[in-house]
Amino acid sequence: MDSVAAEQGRSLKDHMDDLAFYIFAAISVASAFGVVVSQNIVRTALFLLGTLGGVAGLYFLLDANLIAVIQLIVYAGGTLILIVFGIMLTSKSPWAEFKPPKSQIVLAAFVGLLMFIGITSLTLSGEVNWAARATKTPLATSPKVAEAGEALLTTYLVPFEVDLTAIGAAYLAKTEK
Amino acid sequence: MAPEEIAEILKDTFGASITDTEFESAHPRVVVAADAWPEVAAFLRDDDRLQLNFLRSISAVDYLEDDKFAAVYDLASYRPGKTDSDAWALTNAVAVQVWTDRNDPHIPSVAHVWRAADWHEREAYDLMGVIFDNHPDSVEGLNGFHPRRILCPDDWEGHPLQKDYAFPMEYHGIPAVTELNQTRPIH
Amino acid sequence: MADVILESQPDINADLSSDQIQQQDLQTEEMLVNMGPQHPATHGVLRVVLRTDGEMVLEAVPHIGYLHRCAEKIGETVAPYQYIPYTDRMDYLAGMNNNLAFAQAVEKLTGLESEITERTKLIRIVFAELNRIASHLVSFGTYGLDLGAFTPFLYAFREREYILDLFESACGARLTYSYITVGGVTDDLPERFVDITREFLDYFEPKVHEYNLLLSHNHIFIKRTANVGVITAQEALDYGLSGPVLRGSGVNFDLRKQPGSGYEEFDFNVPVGQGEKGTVGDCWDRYIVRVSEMLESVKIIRQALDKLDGTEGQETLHKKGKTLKLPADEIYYEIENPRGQLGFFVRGNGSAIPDRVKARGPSFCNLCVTEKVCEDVLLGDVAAIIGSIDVVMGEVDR
Amino acid sequence: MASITLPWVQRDTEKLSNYREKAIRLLAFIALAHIPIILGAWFLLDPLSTKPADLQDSKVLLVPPLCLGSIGGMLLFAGAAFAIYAYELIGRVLSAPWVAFIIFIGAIFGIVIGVWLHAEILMTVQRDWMPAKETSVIPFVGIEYDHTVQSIYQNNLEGKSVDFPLIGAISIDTPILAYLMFPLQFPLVRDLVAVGGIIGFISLIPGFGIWWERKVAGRIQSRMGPMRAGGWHGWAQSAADGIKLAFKEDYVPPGGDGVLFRLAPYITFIPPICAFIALPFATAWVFRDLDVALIFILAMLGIEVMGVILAGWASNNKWSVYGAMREACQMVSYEIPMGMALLIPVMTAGSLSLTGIAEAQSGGFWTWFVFVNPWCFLAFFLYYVASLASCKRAPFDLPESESELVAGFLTEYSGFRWSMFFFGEYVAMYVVCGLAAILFLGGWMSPFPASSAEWFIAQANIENGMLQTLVKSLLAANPIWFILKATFLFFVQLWIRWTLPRIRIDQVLYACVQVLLPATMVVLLGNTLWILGVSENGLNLGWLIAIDGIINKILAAAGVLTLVGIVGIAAYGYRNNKKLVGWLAVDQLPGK
Amino acid sequence: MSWIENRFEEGLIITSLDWAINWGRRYSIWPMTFGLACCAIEMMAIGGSRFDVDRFGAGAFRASPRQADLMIVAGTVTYKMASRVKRLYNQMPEPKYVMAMGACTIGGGPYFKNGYHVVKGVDLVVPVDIYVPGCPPRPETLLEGIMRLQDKIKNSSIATDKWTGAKEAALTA
Repeated sequence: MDSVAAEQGRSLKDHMDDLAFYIFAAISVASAFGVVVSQNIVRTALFLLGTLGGVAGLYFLLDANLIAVIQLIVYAGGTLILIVFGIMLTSKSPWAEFKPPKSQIVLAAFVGLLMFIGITSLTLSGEVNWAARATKTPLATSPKVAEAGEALLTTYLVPFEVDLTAIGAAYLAKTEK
Repeated sequence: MAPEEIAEILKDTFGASITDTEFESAHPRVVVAADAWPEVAAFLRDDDRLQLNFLRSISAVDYLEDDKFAAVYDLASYRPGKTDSDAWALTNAVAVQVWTDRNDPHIPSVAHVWRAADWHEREAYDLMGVIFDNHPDSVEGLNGFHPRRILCPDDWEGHPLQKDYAFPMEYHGIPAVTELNQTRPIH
Repeated sequence: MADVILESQPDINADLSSDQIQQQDLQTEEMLVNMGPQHPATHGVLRVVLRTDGEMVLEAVPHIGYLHRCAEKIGETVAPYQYIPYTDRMDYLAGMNNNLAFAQAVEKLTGLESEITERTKLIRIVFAELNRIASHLVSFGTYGLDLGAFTPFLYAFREREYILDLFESACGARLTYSYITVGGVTDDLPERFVDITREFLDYFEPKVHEYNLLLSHNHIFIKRTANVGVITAQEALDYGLSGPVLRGSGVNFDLRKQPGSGYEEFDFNVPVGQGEKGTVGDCWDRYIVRVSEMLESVKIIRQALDKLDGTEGQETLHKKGKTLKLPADEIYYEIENPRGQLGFFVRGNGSAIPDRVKARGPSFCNLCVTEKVCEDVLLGDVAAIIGSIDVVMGEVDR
Repeated sequence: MASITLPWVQRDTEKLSNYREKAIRLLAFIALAHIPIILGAWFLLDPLSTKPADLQDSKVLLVPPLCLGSIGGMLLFAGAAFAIYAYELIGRVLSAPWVAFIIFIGAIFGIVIGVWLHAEILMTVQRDWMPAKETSVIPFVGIEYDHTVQSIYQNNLEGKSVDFPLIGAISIDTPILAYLMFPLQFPLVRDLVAVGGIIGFISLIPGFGIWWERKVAGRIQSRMGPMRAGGWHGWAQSAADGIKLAFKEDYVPPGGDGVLFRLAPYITFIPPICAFIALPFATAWVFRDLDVALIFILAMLGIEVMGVILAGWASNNKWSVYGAMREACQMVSYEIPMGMALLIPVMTAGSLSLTGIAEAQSGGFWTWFVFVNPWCFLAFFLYYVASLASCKRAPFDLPESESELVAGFLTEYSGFRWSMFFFGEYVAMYVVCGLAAILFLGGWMSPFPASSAEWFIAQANIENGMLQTLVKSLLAANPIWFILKATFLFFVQLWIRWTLPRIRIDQVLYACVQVLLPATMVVLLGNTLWILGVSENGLNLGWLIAIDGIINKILAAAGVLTLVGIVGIAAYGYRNNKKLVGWLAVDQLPGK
Repeated sequence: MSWIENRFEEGLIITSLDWAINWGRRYSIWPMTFGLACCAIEMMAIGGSRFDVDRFGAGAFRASPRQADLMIVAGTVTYKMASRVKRLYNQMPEPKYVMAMGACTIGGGPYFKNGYHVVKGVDLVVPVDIYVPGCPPRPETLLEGIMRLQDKIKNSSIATDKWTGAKEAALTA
């Protein structure tokens, strides 16, 4: 990244933004790693909360408030609790531990390494001009919720309807207990 | 109906097993032999003249001098009034006494006749030592089954209300302080 | 705190065959749980072991004996007039009624009953009924506490303080009175006692309607108690229940209405459970029987107070009470205690000290029905059922 | 660990008194040590000189701490010495009647006025400060700023004065003010000051809330509640509870997961505080005026559930896992009706940002959304019930359900961790009440219409600028109105808790799924149709608009009636406060 | 010991810290509902409106021992109950106090002579701080007991040698 030219024009705010970005990115990556590695179910749930929170933080940094908040509500508030409920109520007991046999660990590590090498070589090789791609399209103001609402109901009406019907189906299919 | 008439009815249905009656006392009672007691009890409850459907209490008494235990069953019959608004009546209240030997006290249980007898018999066994046979809540003891203890802890030795009962000196490490001047332990 | 008996920790990683795992997963774990002797709703030291499957209670086994204070062994070592304080401590919410039961049993046994003056009988009835109101107030308060409503408990105790003031002016104690002894009443009434009691009754009567408004007809309370813990009349008689628990199941039986109970000349009616809010014999019925009994007791006390005015100057304590010789005979006598029929079996052997004293505690008999009623109920209802049976542990364990 | 009986130990007062002497001497010495620093600083830095050469920016780092800070330090230590010296007097003053209450109300007003002054200064800094010629840069950090101390002093302070309503004009012609106002131009400093205001207010809520709950419970149960803990009406009761809980034994159940056990209170405690970021106290008084504020607060209340589950699981007690599942299930299921009930005011106001919604209710109390149309009226009650359940309060409070077997997921918690859970609960309660106040009761809008402010100013012809803003804020929009409304709804939560019995867990879930959810959906549908019918560019049905006006009047009247009724009953009860029937008290008994 | 005790020598800072901590602990003693018998009714009476114990800050009757710091043993302790009393005492977090309320709890009371199942005094089971006599003690007596406990807490200290010295003195006396 040709950072030399941009050095003078960076105000305190930009410094803070970079710092915040690195923090949130670190949180997400670390807890994602934690989710994979930890053997204790509820710790995985907690790490999942960390990942989702980190990603929501990144959205806030990009001024995409609506998506960030929806991410927080739907993922951190909703699906995470459902996952934990699922874990708690079905497993033999909350103290259940995952102990994957050795062979699976080796295979997973190998595939993981392969993927890691592939991606890093691509980014460092320089063919892709990140600066051009990462030009932050200067939006006049952060996308207003109202515009998102209208877009949802006008241009993207069909996928929105599909969502509603899905939720409706789920509700109707609820078994009569 | 008076206890005497009840005794008459019992005598002519069961004859020998009603060993003796006691009416001059303040607590008129009929004495029934131990082994015939469950049939007499079922009869007392089901006979339509008597209908003794309420077992008020079972008191176990220790006769140390003539080496016997006695279980005194107080029974009564609750009859509903004419219309359901006026009061029920308590009629033909009678007491039944059953004697058992003191060193092998066995009385057949009547818990299947009146559900109330279940806890009273367990208490009589626990405090006095009278063993009620085939009691619904019985436990395998040293010599055969006996009702489970209800008031004292399960590992309590002896039956406290017997006249010749020696108080325990300590229980689970807690001293039974009987003399006044024993000082209190400092923790 | 309820101490949880943790089943042996299931060895999760034992290599079970696949269908075992399948089976083990489906069947939810049954927990053996202790509603510990230290019961939060201060019902005393009752321990109920519950076998629960998730929310449903499959079986509730009450364990008692944590307050067994050897009252019957002490009965064989002290003279009757010395045993009165021990009867106070059996049902410590209705001390007067306990004293009355034991005193009348001994008087009947020794024939002293004929010499009891009219004034003593009336004083005994007034105090017994006042104590019934106080005891029902406590049960009303703790029942509200069981279901999570804190305020009725405080209002009940506020009213009860007046009754305790009246008792204190008469006999000096608030809870364990030993006021009614063998042969009469320890000392006569203070001068303005009668009109202060009348003023209390006028103050108290509208309060009961206030309680009905606050708790009895509260929709959440009804939802928590109607159709919960139903006991049919036949079961009640079979289990030997008595008092408000029996009357709640529709059996209109009250010892005070039977001949020879000393209440013949008072007219009062006996409230019986009609299944107003649910089926006959549910928790709500037992509760409403107790609350309406308070109003009936107020009626009895008013009539007794009017009769009391005419009996000034009669002597209230018989001299022979202390030097009594018990005949070599036995007696079983019951009276209507706020919780049920409290009976005393007293057997004398000619000397001053009785040979055997057995107390038939109404709570002892009422409690044995919990095993049957608490099957397949929800966890929250166990507290409601035990609260509606209104148990005092001093009387259960004696 | 063998714990021993605390033997009866008598404190020897003589040793204590010489400790006190030593403390007073120590503090007095430190206070005196400040004087040379003050003299040196004032002599060397010479802050009062107005020559342009002396007004360098670098002195900003030196003047405030050395010149002013040292004077403040001296006063502080001298005050501490005096406090220890005259501690009986201070004790008696603090426990005198009404003193504590005045201090508390003073604290609230102090925070409000402080933040208001800060907002005024910021307004002036942004609006009418002329920037210096060229932007200069802070040496190391490389951040430019365009107001130098010199430019601040010369452009804004020289020769100017501010006329306060009562005190008259005060001249602000001193360079020290320039030094002090210099940092205010940076947004980071402004945020820090705002955070200080919010944290100050949040720490007041549990302290005041817990004490108030015990007093309200006492009053409802015809007893006094805390009386001794700090003199007048036990005002320091929450402080005493806090101190005791802080120094309790730090117990972590051995079997459970220690890390999660320690982490759970924070996950329950921090989200409600984060919710305050987006909760506006007045138009400009919000930390970040997110346009998705409403959903952000809902999200924060959603994360709290995770803390409950962790607490339950980590306590290594089968019962707390069981209790935690029940509570989590209740809180999650009640979020849906709560969220839907919030949509209705959003629909009527047409915007998701809370400030926008509050602005839409500025025309007097009859324009508040609770009275606007019948569907909003219903939505208010649905929302309130759902919010009770989602904060585990009142009829739905399963954790403290003593009558059930175990105290839910809080069984193993003791001491300070346990009080963290309670802080979180009270802050969440206030957030929920604040939301209800903004969405349905017009937030910081006063019951009088906004126009009444100008009318009053015209009548009383007030010229003084400051006084005019004061009147305008009182009659039109003022954070005090928001705090009053939120506190009233907080009181209603306390009121409900001490009157209603508790609902069983299956009834709780039945109420949510079968009753509250369908009701909210119906109200949602009703409201959309109603708005469609009433609004001009919609169907614009004449008859519906007429009905809407009538219903609005009826509901407003109903609102006024309830308020008057509550105040009337309270006054009636207070005037002839039905005391215990006097002559029955013990001391009037015969024989005395 | 709670995490702050037994760490520092007595001194200027510690005495002022003592004063603050003792003030906090004194005015917020949370009793645990541990009613056994008749004394439990008088304990409930002090929670009532007339003898309101909440005035002293001690009104929050906590059900679980984890959150309580005063155990009022109100009623006769029997042998069967003694193990429960000991277990509940151990479950309470450290700065905990025990108040033996009533004659039965102090020394067996009316059940001293023939009470085979009664523990003759709860101090055979748990260390007791305050003895409140009476059968049952009047609510005013119990409030007096709580005030005496407050005085005891007022004079306690978190410095180290305070206890070790006092304990030897108590043992040898």
